[in-house]
Amino acid sequence: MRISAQAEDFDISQEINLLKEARTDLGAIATFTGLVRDIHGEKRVKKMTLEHFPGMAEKELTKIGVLASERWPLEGLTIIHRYGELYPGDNIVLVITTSHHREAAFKAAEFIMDWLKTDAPFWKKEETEDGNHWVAAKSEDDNNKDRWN
Amino acid sequence: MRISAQAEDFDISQEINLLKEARTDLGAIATFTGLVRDIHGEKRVKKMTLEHFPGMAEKELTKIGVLASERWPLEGLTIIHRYGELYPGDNIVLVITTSHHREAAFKAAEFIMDWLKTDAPFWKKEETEDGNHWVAAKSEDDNNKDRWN
Amino acid sequence: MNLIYFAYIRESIGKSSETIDLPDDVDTVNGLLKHLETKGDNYKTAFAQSDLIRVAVNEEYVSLDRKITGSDEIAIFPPMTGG
Amino acid sequence: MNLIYFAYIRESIGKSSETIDLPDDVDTVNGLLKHLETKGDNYKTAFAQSDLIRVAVNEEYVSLDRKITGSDEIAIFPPMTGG
Repeated sequence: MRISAQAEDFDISQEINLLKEARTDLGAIATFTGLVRDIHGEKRVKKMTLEHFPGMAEKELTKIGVLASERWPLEGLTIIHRYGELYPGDNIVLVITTSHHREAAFKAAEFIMDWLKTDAPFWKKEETEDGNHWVAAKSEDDNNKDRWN
Repeated sequence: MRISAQAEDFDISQEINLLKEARTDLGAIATFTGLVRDIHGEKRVKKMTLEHFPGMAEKELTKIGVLASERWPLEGLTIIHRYGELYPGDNIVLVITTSHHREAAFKAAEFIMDWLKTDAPFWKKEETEDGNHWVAAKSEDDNNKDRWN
Repeated sequence: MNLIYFAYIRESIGKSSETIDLPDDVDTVNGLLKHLETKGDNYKTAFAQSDLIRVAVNEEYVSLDRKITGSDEIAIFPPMTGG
Repeated sequence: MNLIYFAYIRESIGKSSETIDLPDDVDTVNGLLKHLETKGDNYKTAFAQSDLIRVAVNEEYVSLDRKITGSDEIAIFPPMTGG
């Protein structure tokens, strides 16, 4: 399991290669990338600053990865979450799951994304045309997480 | 929509970049890669030859892409399916979906993979330690497709 | 009429395509399959498992009772195993 | 006792961390929050929306009735918006 909270960008092909190495048993690789959008609600977003809780962030990402690995037969797993100043079009988060079969890879990636939204100690502040504001948590996110119970 | 039946390998980062270009409105990119596994059932696989129906293959991949685009608000979509001689660890198929939101990207990619299994005119022949044989279609694949009805 | 075969059906028949004259009394896919079986054991073997026969007319999947004419291109193959 | 603040709670309080002496009569997270509110309006503002307060003790999420001691590290922040 590769877990990283980092300021730097990531490259998906390179991250997939780290999981594959010389393995020939993997049948399925699912990835999900979350990006900064240039619009939120009706407001144009100029910049997004991601604050995080160093130490606890890595611990929580690890916990979420372990939960996913306990539910689905994964062969490999990467979760990278960026922090710092990001701009529309920039990558925020990457999840990669590998498995022998596609169902496990897909479901685990979805599960991890739902849990990241509510459990990873990261906070988004947006700079819009109307000024700066902290992004509010959505009750929708709690619902998405709860559907896995 | 980028559709390709091809012998050549693909690079996921490069394919994502083609969908992103200079866009800053995308919030979600899901990808799925299917690979040749070194084992099928209990038999070691040495090689997999993928036969396809040229012309119809592209048409069917396009149809599946259109079906997915009608069901979910996608911003972009790539389906690449390889044919020819492949070896364990090699890529077979790539699906990329982009959307403003993650749910649409995930669901559409899953949907496309389920439909590919039953509707894309490709046939797999495996060379195993026990000789060559055509891979049988699985009734499980029909079930996976039917769950979208 | 142009016929195309794929996968084990192609291998059983021993060719990937051929052109035949469609007999006047054959006007469905099922009729065509029966007609082909009269041409030799290789066709009989290819079509032995009727639940594993899939057909496309002019690159569109069809059911076996689909009407056909001599100008159609018929592709015969087993269930797909793509993805 | 070490305290850490994040996001708008950090901004309202005006610092990202501080060390305080935990009063003898405070032994829960809730008690700590009430104690901090006596230190100034910046804390009152930070904790005004009580349903938006999340707390971690030694990097573990806890409920507001969690028991604490002076050697714990307490982080206070709003609901997470990662992903």
